[in-house]
Amino acid sequence: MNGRQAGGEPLLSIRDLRLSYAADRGDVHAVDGVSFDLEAGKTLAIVGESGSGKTSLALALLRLLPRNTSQFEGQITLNGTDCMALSDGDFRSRVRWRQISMVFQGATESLNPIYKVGHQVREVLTSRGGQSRSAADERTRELLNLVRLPPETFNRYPHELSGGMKQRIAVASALALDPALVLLDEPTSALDVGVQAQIMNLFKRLKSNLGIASIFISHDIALASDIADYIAVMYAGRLVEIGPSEDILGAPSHPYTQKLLAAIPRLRSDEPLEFIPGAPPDLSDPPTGCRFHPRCQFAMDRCRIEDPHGIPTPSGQSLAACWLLDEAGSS
Amino acid sequence: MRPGEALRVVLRSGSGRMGIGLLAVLVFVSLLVPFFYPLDFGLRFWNNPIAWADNPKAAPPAWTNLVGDQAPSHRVFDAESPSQTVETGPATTRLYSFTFDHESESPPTFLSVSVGEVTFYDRPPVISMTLERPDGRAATILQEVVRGQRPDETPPVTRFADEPRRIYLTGDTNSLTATSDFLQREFDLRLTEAELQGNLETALFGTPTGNEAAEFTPLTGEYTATIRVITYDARDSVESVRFVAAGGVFGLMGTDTQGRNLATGLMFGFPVALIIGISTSVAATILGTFFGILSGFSGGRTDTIIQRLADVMTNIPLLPILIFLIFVLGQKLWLVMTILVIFGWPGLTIILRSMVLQVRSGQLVEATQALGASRWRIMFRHVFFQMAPFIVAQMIFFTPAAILAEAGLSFLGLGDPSLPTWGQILEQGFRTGAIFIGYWWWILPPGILIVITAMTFVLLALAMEPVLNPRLRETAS
Amino acid sequence: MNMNTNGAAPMLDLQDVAMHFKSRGRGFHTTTVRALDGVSLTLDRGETIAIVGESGCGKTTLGRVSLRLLEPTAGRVLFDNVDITQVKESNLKGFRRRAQGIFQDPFTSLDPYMTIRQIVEEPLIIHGVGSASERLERVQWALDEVRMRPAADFLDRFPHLLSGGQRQRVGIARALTLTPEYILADEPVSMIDASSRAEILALLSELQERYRIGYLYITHDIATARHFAPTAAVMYLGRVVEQGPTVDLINNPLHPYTQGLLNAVPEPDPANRLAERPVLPGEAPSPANVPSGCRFHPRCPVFMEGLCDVVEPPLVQVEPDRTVECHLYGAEGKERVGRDTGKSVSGDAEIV
Amino acid sequence: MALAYTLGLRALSLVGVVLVVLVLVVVTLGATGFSDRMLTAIVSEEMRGQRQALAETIRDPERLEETLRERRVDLEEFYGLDDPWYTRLPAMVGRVLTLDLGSARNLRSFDGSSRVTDIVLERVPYSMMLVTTSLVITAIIGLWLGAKLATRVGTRSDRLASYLAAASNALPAWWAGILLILVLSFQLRIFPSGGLYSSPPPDGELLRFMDLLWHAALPILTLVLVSVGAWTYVVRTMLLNTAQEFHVTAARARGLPEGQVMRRHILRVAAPPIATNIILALTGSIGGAILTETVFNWPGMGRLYFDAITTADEAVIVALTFMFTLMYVAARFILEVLYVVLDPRVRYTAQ
Repeated sequence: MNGRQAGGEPLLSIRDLRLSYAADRGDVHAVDGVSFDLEAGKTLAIVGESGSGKTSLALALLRLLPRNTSQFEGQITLNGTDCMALSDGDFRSRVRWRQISMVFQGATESLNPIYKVGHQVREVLTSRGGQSRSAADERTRELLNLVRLPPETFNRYPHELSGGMKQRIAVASALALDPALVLLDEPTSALDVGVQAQIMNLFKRLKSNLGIASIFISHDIALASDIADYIAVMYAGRLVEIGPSEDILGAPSHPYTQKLLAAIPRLRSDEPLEFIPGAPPDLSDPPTGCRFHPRCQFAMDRCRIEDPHGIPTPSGQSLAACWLLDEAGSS
Repeated sequence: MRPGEALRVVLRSGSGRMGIGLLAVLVFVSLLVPFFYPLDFGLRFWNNPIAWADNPKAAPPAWTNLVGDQAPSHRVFDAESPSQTVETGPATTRLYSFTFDHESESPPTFLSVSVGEVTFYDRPPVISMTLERPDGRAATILQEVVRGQRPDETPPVTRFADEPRRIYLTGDTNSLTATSDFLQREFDLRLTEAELQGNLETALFGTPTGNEAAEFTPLTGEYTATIRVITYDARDSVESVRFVAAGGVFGLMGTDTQGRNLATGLMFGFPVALIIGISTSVAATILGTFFGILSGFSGGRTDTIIQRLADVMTNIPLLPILIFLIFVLGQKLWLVMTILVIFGWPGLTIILRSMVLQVRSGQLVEATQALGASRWRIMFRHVFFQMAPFIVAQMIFFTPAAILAEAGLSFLGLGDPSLPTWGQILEQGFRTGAIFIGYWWWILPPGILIVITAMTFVLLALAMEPVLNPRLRETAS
Repeated sequence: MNMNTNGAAPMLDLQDVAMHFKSRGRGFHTTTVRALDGVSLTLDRGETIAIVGESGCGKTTLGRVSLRLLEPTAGRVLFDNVDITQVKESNLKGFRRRAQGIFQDPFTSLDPYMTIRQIVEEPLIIHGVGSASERLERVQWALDEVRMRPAADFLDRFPHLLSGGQRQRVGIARALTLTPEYILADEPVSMIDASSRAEILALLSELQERYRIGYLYITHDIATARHFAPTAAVMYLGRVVEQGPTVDLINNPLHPYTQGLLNAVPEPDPANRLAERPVLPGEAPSPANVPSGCRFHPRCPVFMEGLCDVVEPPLVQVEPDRTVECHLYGAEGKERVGRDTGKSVSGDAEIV
Repeated sequence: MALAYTLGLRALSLVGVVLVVLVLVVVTLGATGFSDRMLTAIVSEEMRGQRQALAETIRDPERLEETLRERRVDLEEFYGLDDPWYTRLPAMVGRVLTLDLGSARNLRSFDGSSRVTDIVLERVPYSMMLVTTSLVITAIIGLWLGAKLATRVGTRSDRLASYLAAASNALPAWWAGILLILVLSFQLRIFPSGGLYSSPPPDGELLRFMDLLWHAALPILTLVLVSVGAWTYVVRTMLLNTAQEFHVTAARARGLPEGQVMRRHILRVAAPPIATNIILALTGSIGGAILTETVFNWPGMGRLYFDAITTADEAVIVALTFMFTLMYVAARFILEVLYVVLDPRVRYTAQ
């Protein structure tokens, strides 16, 4: 493992990250002023509904920006390196996959259909790791073993593997260069619940054995609880609440988080399900003030005008962007 | 995407605007043609040499006079009634005078006189022609008696009723003799008919440089050609008279070696090309769409049969088969179009089938089926509309292919003689060796028109691309 | 024939339905995909049964068969005592009016070239119901029922302008226009954001109460089944392996597969991250390659050699409203378990 | 196994194509009475030979005529001329297959033979030379240019190239050839306007070869001009589609150098669909070759077609139609093999 910090300075620090895309209707602000820190070896889950900007955030961390990106600014510090100061070439050779790697949502789509999967993992090692082909072969087999795939998988084509196996290959590839941080973008959403549990177990094992930090992106807060030390809830391009899992799941402060949790059908509880009326806002023309206010049952006048930012929650462990906390704190 | 939206996307691109502009021009010209052309234009005019006899042969367009040497303009004089009538005893002389300025250094390329239907009772009329030159000299180069009454005929006798009597002075021996006499009388220049042969106009429209050789200085100025018809009965009649001093240039687009006005032929080519292209592609697209949707939707044996058939059809090289079939079955445009349709549908069918399979596995079909909709309704109300933009694009894309195929076939000499096309005009030029002689006006315009027409549709197809692939639209913006 | 509590025949009665697809494989081999392999099920008016299973278990095929979008290779599908598998499509109009479907993908199940009005009106047109103005009224009524209010605002819009939840409600309105008695709800909320799922399910329940609609609710998510369907059937590789009241099924799963499935479902609990989940090994084989005996035996943690891989498990009626298809509860299996462990296995034994 | 099966299926389908074309040709010939004419021509020709041979042995003119008449009836029976055309179908298919179509009416081979087989077969290499050379050149330019453009979608050069592609697509080969002759041959006098060699041809192997290349330059340039636009466009579009696939983003995410992403993850993946499109474009290039040879008086099969049409030589036309189909089907099969080799998904799973 490279770059493990003995505490104090976080592995990853993001400040006021902004990412917009140009579209016909005007700029879409997919990520709008996101800030957080992540310690080494820990997992942060970013939870949000579709279109909340969570995948954009992950792609921004790898600097995989679409062609129509119109704004990309803020601070990203990884292991003390100011990533935003790096040129594209430097970022590619020094940070991408070497320090931050990623497992994508669709395992099928993320593999090249015409090469054997072993060769695709090996390619990373030879091309990026500078290893000889035989050393890379050896290492690839180790990686396959690590993700619990039989050695003969090396010579299989993607279309010959099941979804779960392909996702394991994607994990092997992500681990190839010993990164400090792995981004897991909905890595199980295309899989059945049984296989999903297997892959989640694999992540847990890798996390405890290798001590890799990860950012787990999901629309499913229950699934996120399977691995997350910290949870960040994202809504309309912003983080509305971030804190330790215990806090977020046990004592959510933001009305959106509360509603989201109440909307999850529980397996062992008959609590009636709640829902949030209305739909998320259009990110090219978001509402003023708090972005959640049009759907919030507690919305006050202030929410429509002023933009809330990380306000400590009662536990003191979390931050939530909600004026209710401010009222409670000041009163 | 709905049609209006699609049109906006097409119009947003330069190629789309250009394509639609060109298409508008093509359609406009094509719509004009039926007003000016008879339906049997091909057989009655275009491929009938008589219709073009009085045009200069292989003459470049008139506008070439704007640059380079001045070639004489083409002059045609028609008269139905004489400009003057002189009575001398029982005889009546009808004078038809045509005056024109000849400013060119070159003489007219040929001279001809035509006389329309002549009716006489007593003696046959006499036709003569005199050319009065700017220097005051006059040459009578034609003197001819209309053939007289045969024993089996009773007056009134009619001559030249079917077609006018045309005297091609340039190649007429009597005219050569008359000109030879004229030169001897006026300039004391002795030239035999053989020496004059091919120089008739040079002599008539020039002044000899000496009195030995057939060399002449051009004589510019006002010429008058007077045609006299002498009749001997008051009831005799002459329908019309024509005099032609053929030019060295002709019309907007020049002429070919048969004297055909290329502008006329090219103009006629517009609707023909559009009809070939559009009707072929529409028919092939309808067939292809029908079979494609049917095949993809039905599955089973229907699908297998259609796919095998389509597979074999697409594997047959089109042009050789087209050549063979047209050669054997006859040079008919409808046949060419039919064959193009027969070989044109399978490509679309194969692509559509795979698209239908995709749509069929989607939930729209399932949902509609559950509503109780019939197979036909699902296929042609839902599935078809999903693919409509693609089908339209394919139709546009197929249009130039049909036009080019017909042109290629015509170029090989298998065009339909009853309908002149651009390809045929080009082929005749090529066969005559126009490229080697330098008759560029015969070769270039039909080719340019074919390319522009084909290009119009290719541009439109190109502009359709963002409609079909929305991802391209995003990156382009 | 199954009888329900009133003694009358159930509305929908699937009897030993099988669906085998022949597919041309490599060369001259043909393979048989056994998507459904003998499934029986009944559903009454006003009742909801959830079919729970992973992809490839045959639940979607079952749904299609129940709407006769597929003709089963064997078995009978009785709708009000009429075997709809024996009726020609052209004579099916009556059934098609009374049975409707709501589908998973609200993005592809609506025709993008039609307005909301045209979409919701289509079933009326197909079945020749009412005049144009009556149909419009009906469309407005249906949109109002699914809480797309005011309906006039939506009539002339195209589906791509709506959110996922709204589109699904259009789908429900389309199914509702003919006031059907039976609706197949095939994963109606799986592609909808978590915050709106409950809304759609609540809407469906409300409509059920009002119009006594019977739902066959097909889902991979057993947790939503608990909140929407009182009864559930768990499917594995083309068979129903366990059936019963959903809450009982969850609290006391009998079949090893049901247990494995439930173990895999995460609940939002920060303690989850501290331990690995007990999971079933491997993945379900393809229905083209169904294992012998009990089809679950290669993955089963309590696999009994010589029995499970040889003999098809019996259908055991554990409780009046619970059935399970597993050797553990059959006479032979019980005897064997008893022999091996010296204990007898009761119906609600905990199996690890 | 699956590979052999897939290819076997394709081969079978292509054999089917040849058969369908053969039957189509023969039925058309029979139904329109062309085959009668052709066979009668063959009979008459044999009779001429026999008359000369018999005239030496049989002196009596009447007996000679009598014998000849008998022979003629025998021959007509042999060729099936006394039966309706459809009974001769199989025999006729066989004749076309073996190019045993008798003699050409006016056309002759280079060394004077009038046998259709001789005339047609000696032209094959010249046609092949044009088609293959231009195909290779077009492929190289198309791939290079298409790849270049795919990386700069929406730029001015991309748009310009799109227009050029459109122009090239709308350009008939023969007219392009005519333009080239007008400009490069007649105006600038850089290249000859047609033919195979200068007359007289230069001495020496090398010089002769150079002379051939010099003559081939314009026809090849024509064929390249008319197809390179479509190629470039297809390559560009296919690459673009592939570049939008997610695994390419995934490859970039792994930090692979851009060149490697282009080569291994875009070009290589797009190769099968590009091959498919090229297969579809083949029929066009055959047509183009026929017309180009005609324009440049290049003594290949295409020019022969033109001459055969001009002299209404049906036997030669039938032979050529068959030969072109055969050539096309063979080329197509080669590409199918290439496709299967390029795409492991086809290689290892049955369709």
